Amino acid sequence: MARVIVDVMLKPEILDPQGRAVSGALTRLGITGVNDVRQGKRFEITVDGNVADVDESAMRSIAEELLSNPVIEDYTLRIEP
Amino acid sequence: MARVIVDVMLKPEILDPQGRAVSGALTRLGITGVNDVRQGKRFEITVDGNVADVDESAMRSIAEELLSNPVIEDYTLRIEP
Amino acid sequence: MTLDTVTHAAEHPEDDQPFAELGLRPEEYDRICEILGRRPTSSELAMYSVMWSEHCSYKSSKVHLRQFGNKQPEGGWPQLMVGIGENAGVVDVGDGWAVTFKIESHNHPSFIEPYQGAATGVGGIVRDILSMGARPIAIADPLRFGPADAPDTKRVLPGVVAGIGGYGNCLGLPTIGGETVFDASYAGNPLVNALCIGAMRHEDVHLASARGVGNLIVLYGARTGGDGIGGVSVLASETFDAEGPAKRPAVQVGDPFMEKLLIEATLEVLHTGLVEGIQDLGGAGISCATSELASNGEGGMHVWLDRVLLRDSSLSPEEILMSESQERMCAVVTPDNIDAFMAICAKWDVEAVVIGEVNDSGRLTIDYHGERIVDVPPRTVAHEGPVYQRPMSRPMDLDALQADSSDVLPRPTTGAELKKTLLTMVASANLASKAWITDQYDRYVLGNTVLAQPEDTGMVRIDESSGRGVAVSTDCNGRFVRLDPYAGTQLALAEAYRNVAVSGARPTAVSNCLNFGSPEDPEVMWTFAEAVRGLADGCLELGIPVTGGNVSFYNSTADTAILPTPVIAVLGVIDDVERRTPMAWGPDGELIYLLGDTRAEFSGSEWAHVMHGHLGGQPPRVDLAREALLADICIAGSRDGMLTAAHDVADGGVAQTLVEMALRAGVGARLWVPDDLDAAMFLWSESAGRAVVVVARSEEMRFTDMCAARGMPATRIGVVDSGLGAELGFTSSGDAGQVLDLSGKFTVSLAQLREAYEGTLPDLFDSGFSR
Amino acid sequence: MTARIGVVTFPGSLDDRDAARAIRIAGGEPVVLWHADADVRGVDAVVLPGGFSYGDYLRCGAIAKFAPVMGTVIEQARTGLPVLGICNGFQILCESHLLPGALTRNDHLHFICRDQRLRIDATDTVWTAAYTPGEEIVIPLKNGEGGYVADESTLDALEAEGRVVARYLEVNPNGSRRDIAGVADPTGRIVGLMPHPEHAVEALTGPSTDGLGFFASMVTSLIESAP
Ligand SMILES: Nc1ncnc2c1ncn2[C@@H]1O[C@H](COP(=O)(O)OP(=O)(O)O)[C@@H](O)[C@H]1O
Ligand SMILES: [Mg+2]
Repeated sequence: MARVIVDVMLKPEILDPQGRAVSGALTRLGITGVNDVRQGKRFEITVDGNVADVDESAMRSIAEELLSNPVIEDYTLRIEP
Repeated sequence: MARVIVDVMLKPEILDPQGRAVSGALTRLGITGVNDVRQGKRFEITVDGNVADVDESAMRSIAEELLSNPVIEDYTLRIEP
Repeated sequence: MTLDTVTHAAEHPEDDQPFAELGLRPEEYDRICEILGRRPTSSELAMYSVMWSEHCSYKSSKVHLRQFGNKQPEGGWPQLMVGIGENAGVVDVGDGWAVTFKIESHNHPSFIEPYQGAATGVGGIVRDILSMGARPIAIADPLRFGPADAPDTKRVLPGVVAGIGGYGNCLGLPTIGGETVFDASYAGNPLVNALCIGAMRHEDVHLASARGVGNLIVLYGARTGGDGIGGVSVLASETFDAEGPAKRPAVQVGDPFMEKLLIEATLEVLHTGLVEGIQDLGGAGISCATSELASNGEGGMHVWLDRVLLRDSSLSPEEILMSESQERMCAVVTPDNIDAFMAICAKWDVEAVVIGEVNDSGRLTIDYHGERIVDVPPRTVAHEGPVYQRPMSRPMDLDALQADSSDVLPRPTTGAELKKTLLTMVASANLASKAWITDQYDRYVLGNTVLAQPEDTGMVRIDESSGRGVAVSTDCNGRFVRLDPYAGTQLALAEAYRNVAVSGARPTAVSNCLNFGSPEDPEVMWTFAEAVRGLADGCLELGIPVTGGNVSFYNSTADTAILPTPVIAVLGVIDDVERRTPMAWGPDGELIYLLGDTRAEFSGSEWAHVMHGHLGGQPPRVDLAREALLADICIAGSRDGMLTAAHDVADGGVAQTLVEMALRAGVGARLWVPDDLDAAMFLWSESAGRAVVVVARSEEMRFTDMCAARGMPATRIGVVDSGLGAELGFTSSGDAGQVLDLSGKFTVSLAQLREAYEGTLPDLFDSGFSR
Repeated sequence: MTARIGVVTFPGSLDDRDAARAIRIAGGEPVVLWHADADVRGVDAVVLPGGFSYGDYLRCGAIAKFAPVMGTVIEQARTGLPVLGICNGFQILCESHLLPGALTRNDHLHFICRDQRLRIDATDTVWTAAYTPGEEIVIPLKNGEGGYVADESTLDALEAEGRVVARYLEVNPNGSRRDIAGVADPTGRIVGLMPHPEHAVEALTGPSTDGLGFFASMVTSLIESAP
């Protein structure tokens, strides 16, 4: 079994109300030194076979077309054993 | 600047309807070999100072009390430069 | 980085400016130079280009829209408190209450990013209403998509619906109506229109103007980021050196929670009397807000642009001026009140900063870190933009199209054919239940919703003690408009008017969202002009003013324009919501009447579309006097307690009306075809000016006498009949044993109808994974 | 004797006015409580209303539990202050660990607003005493994250102790385990409910007036227990 991890985050220039809400909560809780919080999505896809068997380009196109919207989001993808 | 990354995923025994929907979409797109999909949240917290300055225990308690709900979720935390 | 200051511009007339990339024509650029007596600075160019865009200046539509103001009764409109021109018009609805409502389009953003596009569409219209001093009380969402089974519709529709729900639900506004229409012409260019209604006391009406020398301009709400300024990056890249600015997103992301705080903070500063003038920030952001406030005031205004709180510190001054970041407002506050104003913002966790001051210079001046970057006469930016008489020509294919009537298409005749047609029609995407969509909208929040989808109209109570309320309905059959834009637009007006009236409210005012193709296409422009003429004439005849609206041009893909879609919203007033007439018919034995005349009018109908894929002929005849009479009768019937139910007849004809009434009630009926009609004509013709009403036996004489006296044809077409031994009522098993029986033709069970009616949208959209 | 019932307004609370209206119609006196104020003004009971506190961007109710007012509510609830959490309020009670379990994203992934049939299974709580055991009611439901989850032993214990206050009938609208729509703490003073009784107190604006019982139960209990 291999695991494909796709992290999807809003592009840095896009407003992230979720991250802002967490940021606000941290401030109210008295946590200092926090500069910025961004909240995104994490997908863990378990696939048959081992790392070498994973069709990375297929996975990339899924990450790009299904799991994220390139207009507002960036993704990173990695394959783990 | 250091970055604290917190990944929050539903516990394995909790139904993950979002992961299930992604799974279904993959099948409809003709992608085979996918065993399971789980969807969670990823937080990127940028803090002042460098990695050594980060108060990890404070961050862990935030991850546990604010960023995740231990009744249904697990988290992992790591600190990156 | 070099800052293009006013001095620099005056000294360097030779600098090339990318006006064409910003959408300005050479003669428009020349006019700016003439107004200023020099070339504009890049910041001024940014302001003029966006304020003179079609979207902000209405340069192609203005000459036509004037009719809404010009065609009015002698002495003006009695119910109108604030007319066209303000953020939204205001209508007197009695007892010291005023209501404002408006629709706006967010079509293009919703195609690119359906969720955020639709969400920010709701956010924008809500701020428009708020800026009149009103508390937003309800929203509605007229939507148009490509074919229901098209793959792209599966991407766009769920996202749009989730976005409207996500924003509206979180904001705490009930969604009480809307439309969902599928047509191939909208593939690649869906229409996402959003309507908001707000209510206030007469004395709370506020206008957007900056008066009083020394008064302060406060910008409050979300911070300013690089949202929606793709276009102006051209300027930034000219002014910035080699590395250039970060890439700017064209898509805006909404923050409904911030908007909720903005609403509460704004209403609190308004009600404590802390505000002299107020303005929302929508398209064109600070450029628009400052120039409009200054232009509406009598003096001038000065702005310190570097005081604007930024989300992204790399923004250039041009970009700050243009940013379309959401959830921001501007207020004019006296120096005496500024501390109290700031305290209320702080209470609601809303950031606020003084960015400017009213003065008597007659100019709008803007400084950036001590340097003058804008010095303009504000009216020339906000109100004296270019105005075009675009060429117009009647579509070449219109004669041929109108000659190709649907009335000659083969119609079903046997009982079996009729029944099969009924089930097909009821299950077709445009007629099928929209519950899959509307169940994603909170219709209960605020606790004043009296009617909501699937009723003819949305209705909300505005005064708990008196029961006074307002109703709103939006409509447009774009096929009718395509066949005859003048008549088709009047049919849209008539339908919205009728929907409001059948529920017992008195239609009072009109708003609109005119969705068309390119104004540079003379055929589109002619169609647009005819639609506006039809609407203005229709409103005059019905005695209800247009209070505002929105024009959305350039709705086309490749070279095909969408069906011309002037969405018309009618607002009604009801003195006591307790007397509203719902659509579900009542108990056994009540009598079902069809009001109005039925003719063979199938052109542009849903029947021709679904059963024959045909579009041609002349739309149904328009008779606005008849519509007004129908409204009077429905309102009288409600006031005098004669009607237990009413439902208008429109898309899908009488058949659809009856099915919806039966399914809403869970109770069947025995029906018959009137003597002079063939069954298919009775069931599916879309003649206008009709409604189905339900009358208790004890009221029958009184009701039919009233109709006869007033010249309204009333034909008994059936009786509510729960069937032998079947259980009555609204329980979940209410359908059991219930049938619609069309005497001598066919019998169909409600269970079968419900399956057809309710299954379609879930089958199409349930499986979708939406981001 | 008046029954003074506090309604907390968090930033993003939406149904606070409706909850106050419901309390008034039931004969109680609604008292406005503000999130940033730790003082609960000596109220006899508290309603945590529906809405999207702090936008609910992180997790529903996750941020609200840290509000100053919640410090007091949590402390007093542990010593007997009756609390009813509706929808977002239920989520806040779970996040605050005053009630077991958690509320997760609806299994069909959509926000849903519908008139929901419920069965009242526990009538020995201070918020449900006005109902008869097994009574069926129809009140609005509207949520995006209403799927009630808890581990099997917690669910078993809730059922064994009669702490399942209400269950969904006909349709399970959000994938809640064992059709649970509401639960109570062991004392029956703290109740969380996903559907909205405050939207069913007037025939004109709700699908029924079935929701009134929750507020009437509390008002009656306060008046009866008055010295
Ligand atoms: N997108 C939508 N949002 C809200 N309500 C909708 C939407 N689409 C349809 N509806 C509602 O569904 C019902 C039926 O719509 P429609 O058939 O267009 O009504 P009518 O023909 O009477 O104008 C109406 O109550 C309408 O408000
Ligand atoms: Mg209707």
